[in-house]
Amino acid sequence: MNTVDEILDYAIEQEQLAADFYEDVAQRVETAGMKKILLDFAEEEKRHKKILLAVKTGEHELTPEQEILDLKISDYLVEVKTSENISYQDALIIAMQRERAAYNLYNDMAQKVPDGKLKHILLGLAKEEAKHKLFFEAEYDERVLTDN
Amino acid sequence: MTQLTGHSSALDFAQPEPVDMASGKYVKLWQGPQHPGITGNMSLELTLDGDTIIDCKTHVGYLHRGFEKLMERRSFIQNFTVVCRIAVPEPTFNEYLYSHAVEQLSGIKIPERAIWLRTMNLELMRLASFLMWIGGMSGAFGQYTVPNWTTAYRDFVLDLFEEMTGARIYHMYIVPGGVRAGLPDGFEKRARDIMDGAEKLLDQVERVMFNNAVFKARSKGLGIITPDMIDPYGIVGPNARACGVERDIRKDEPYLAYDQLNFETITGKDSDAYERAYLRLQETRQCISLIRQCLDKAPKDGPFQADMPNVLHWKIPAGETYVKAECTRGEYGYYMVTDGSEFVRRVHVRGPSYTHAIAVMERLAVGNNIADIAGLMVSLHTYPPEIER
Amino acid sequence: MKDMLQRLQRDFNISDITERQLRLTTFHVKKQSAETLLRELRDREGYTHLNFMTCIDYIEDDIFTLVYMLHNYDKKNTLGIHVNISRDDEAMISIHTLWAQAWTYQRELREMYGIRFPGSPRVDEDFCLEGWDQIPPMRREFDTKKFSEERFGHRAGRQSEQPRKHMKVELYPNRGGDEK
Amino acid sequence: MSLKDLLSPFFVWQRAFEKPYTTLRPTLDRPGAPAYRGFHINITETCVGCGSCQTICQNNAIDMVAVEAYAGRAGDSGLRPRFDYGRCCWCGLCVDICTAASLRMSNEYAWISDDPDSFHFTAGVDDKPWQDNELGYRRAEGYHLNPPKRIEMPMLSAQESLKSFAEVTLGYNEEQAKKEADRCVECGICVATCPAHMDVPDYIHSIRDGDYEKGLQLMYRTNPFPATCGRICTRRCESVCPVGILGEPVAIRWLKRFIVDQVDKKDYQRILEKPIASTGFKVAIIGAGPGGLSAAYYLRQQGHAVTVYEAQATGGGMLRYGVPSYRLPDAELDKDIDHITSIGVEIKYNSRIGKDVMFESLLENYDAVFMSTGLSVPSSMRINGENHARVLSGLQILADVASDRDPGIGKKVAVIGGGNVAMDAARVSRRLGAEVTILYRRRISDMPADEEEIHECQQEGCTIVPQAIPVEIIDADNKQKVCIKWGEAKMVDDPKGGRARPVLQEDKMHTETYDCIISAIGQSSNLDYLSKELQEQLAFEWGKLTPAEYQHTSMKKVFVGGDFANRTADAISAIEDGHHAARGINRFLNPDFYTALEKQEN
Repeated sequence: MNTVDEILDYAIEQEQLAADFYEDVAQRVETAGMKKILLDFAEEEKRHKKILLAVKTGEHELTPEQEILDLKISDYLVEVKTSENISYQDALIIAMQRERAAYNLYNDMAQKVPDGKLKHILLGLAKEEAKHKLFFEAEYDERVLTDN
Repeated sequence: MTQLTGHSSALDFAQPEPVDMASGKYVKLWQGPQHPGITGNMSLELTLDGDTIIDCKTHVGYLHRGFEKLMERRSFIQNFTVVCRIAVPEPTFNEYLYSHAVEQLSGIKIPERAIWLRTMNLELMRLASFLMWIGGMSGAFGQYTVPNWTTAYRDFVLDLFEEMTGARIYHMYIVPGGVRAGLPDGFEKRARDIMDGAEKLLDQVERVMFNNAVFKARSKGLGIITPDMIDPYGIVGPNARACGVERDIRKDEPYLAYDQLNFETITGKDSDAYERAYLRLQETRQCISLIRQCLDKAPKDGPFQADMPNVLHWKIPAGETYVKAECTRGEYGYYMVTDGSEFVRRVHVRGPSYTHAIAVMERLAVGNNIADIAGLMVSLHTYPPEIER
Repeated sequence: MKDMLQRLQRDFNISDITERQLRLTTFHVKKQSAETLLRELRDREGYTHLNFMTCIDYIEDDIFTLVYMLHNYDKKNTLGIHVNISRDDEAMISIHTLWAQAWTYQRELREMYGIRFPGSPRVDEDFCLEGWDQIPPMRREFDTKKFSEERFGHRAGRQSEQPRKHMKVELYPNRGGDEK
Repeated sequence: MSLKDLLSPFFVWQRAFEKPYTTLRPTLDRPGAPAYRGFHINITETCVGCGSCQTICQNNAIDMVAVEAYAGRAGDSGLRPRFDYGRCCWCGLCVDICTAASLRMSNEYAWISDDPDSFHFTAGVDDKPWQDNELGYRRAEGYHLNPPKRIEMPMLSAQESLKSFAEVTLGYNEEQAKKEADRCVECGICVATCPAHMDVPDYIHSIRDGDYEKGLQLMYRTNPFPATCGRICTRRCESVCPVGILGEPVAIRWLKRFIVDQVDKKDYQRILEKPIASTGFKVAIIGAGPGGLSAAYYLRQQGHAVTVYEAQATGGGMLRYGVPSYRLPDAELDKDIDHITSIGVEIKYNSRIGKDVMFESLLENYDAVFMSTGLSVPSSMRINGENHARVLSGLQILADVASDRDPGIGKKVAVIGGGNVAMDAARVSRRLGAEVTILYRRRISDMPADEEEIHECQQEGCTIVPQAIPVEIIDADNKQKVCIKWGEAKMVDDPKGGRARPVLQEDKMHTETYDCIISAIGQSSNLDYLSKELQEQLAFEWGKLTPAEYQHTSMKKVFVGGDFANRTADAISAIEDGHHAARGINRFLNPDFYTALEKQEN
């Protein structure tokens, strides 16, 4: 993965894989409510994918300079395994941790490449993932950590 | 006071014999009910022999609004907006007495600042009322310059009321529990300026009205009230003081801050129309002094209202009281009976004109010239609305 | 003061002596003794000033309470003399011979409460209410609201909602306390 | 007659050339005084439509009329005053009594129109030129026609209250209650906000009248737990009380309690309404908490046979096991429950559905089923080491204490959470002699717990450490102890306008050792008694469900309510759910009524 396009293609594929993952889990969960939530998550990933496609065609700019708030909620939570009877809290933890992993990946990669267009894109992607993580963490903060 | 044993005879105040109208010797003339002078709507049924009055009957009822009845079905707070209408030129006395009666029966003690603001309000009212009365008295004797001066100057006092209370006539400032607000900024300066002007005006009035040969000639000896009439007729205020009876509730049974004010009861010698008028002129001057003292002594800050219950369902324990104050015309009183409910059981408003305008007027009118009847009536300072309520 | 009241109690059988306020005492006296008592107070005790005379309608007890307020200028003391008269036999002895203004009060009470004062001058003449054809209006049973509703119309276009009822209709029509 | 007297009148000419007093209108304008009582202004955004202006108006010049822009809000009736200037006397009492200080008067006093109807207007809604006047009559500072301060509730001192589990609040005496009841303006805005729509102004009125039996009857119209709610209700009514806009709201909860305190339990039967004749229908209720028992009470009143299944040994649910007795003594809860059973509600204790009795059999044997099993499973923090033996749940500690078991907390504890359960766990721990630290991830002002509880908690010596985020539980040297690692948080505003979010500062970490850590960060439902299929069929979503009107579910016979079926998760909402379900079940069981209604609707 050395070119900008390669990186973007990889990222787009990752978003698609994430969407596939949620749809797959959604097929297996037992309650209709949970299924709907997971499908919503899948939709969210497809939206991410669309943004990246737009970046590739030049219709959208990545913004690596943008400051994204890190609530650091997922950093300290116990990892959750996917199963048929996961709760909403579980689903959110999975989502947060996936976004966090993606963020870390792009960030690490960016550290290893020299300054330039490629680094710019990688950092931009990392910020994009940070935004996604914030989305889920904010949801977690709002819905799960009610008494806390 | 000496005992008035000489007047326990019924004959002295027996009704006159009916006049033989059929004889054709006499004429009936109605004065009023348009304002005869500036005394409010009231009419005098006069029987004349030539131009001499041989019989006078007072008719009232043109201003009856049934306030006492209205109060029986309004809450204690609502009534305070009603009572001021009982006496148009002097609404404040009604506000004060109503509030005072309610406070007595409900055991509310008003704060010091409210006491002073009330006192000042009442004295301003007295000043405004006297200014208007002077105009009326002068006008009743055919002099139309002084009324222009005094009634116009009264408007400057009403300006003060407007600033202090938010309204010119029906101030609704004295409310059960205290007053509705403190003094606005700069009020004291403006009030003092207006007092200075009023003092000057009264000197001018004295010069052109009281040192006036015509006024003197017509008012001296008109409608003399003798000391022995005072108690049987229940004559109060300047009408009584003008014949030397030293009675002033402000001094005798001081209320509000009157015990902390420096003033003397003013008395006259023979209570004729001139003497009564002159006494009122002096009392107007006294008023200015009292207002100045209030401005000096009234606390500038602190609460102006006592702790109140929720007035929307204010119940007052059963009780009975009679409160009175010295208004321009003498003893003004509120008799109030409560029965523990949200409504007052009975209010009786005692206005000095009740006797001045009926029993006294009917007696004094007899023997006078028709031309002097308006002057006589104004000299008794009557307000029909306080008769009828 | 105390002596006087004791004496009055003995001579006139006055009752319900109550010190209402500072300088205001009230008591009840029987209808028959009232006139003599008032004369006594005026001539012997210095209560020379009749502040006013009025009436309270205790319709629930079927009585009118007449109130004579007398003042003693020397002692600066006021007495409220209450006289109960039956609403069925609403007549009272006139005191027009005691005070020159008394007949005016009696004329007013005749008109406003329908109380008779035999012998009082001009007592049946209209006072305030020329042409009045209803019951005496100060009686408790006279309903001013009803009277005005019958006599006068309401302004068109006036209607009002109660906050509580309005909110129930708007926000929770099926809930809350069931209407019975 | 002296010469002087003849000459002095001519002095009048001296004034002939003086400036006249009069003002030339309309050339010169003469504004009213700054505090003049002129035409009315209403700041309609702050007005809550309580109607006090209408009540106080002695001229009947004010009507309350619906204004569309303000329709249907909590704490706002949607009505606004409309003035009839044919009647107004400009006394300004409406301004004086206005609970929101929204009503004022301008200093404008001239208004000329040839249309008499234009003098009938809604201030602030109908456009008038004086609406924005800065000057005019306002209620003066320090002038009140209704006491702004409430009567303080007598309470045990903090030292005294720590000594036992005795009730902390002592209750109003008659004089205090009457004084407090006097402050109510009887607008009834609270009735809309109360989840159970209790007749608040009416029962407060009964206190003023001294008729407590009537007060009790009024309360039972909408709430069979008055003794309980009079102590621990979340009292949303008070948050919308208009008296609270400028002063303190009427102490509705304490007044409710006062009424119950005045009536002896043995008189309940005589005072309160009895059930109507039996209908022959049978209803099963799962859970004897406030939701279940409320449904049971109102169903029984309608003549149905009611059986309540309860897993625990006593009734009350969270009221008994989640609310400590210093806030709600058992005897008071029993006063409520005993009346419910006294009218013929049968409660089967120690009967767990799914174990002792099957849900399916209820469906078969009863005409309708009401489920209200609440939120009984403590939420977990999901941080490392959470399963440590010395990490206890707040709910468990409260339940232990309620059942006279020693929860074994030790001498130094940390409580995690900011809700009422956290506060109660902390206060119970204090009473058990422990030193208590509360760790909460946000600010104290963000705590979902009742403000009073937070205050009392602090009074009783609990230390609240706000903005503290637990990140890990670590073993201590001693098995009887446990360590917690937590980090300080800084609060970051939500750009979208939501509540501020705590952000962990990883450079500010702390580790502290405690005898135990009490986790109280929320609860979720336990639906083990329902098969997955039934859960699916009832449309549960992560342990909660949103019922249709009348608390009906997608299953014909099944109605639900209580914490797992509403958002607010408090006792009063559960009580209303039960009452509303009872209405629904009653309709459902009376098909005639049902079809008649449907016909009407179609």
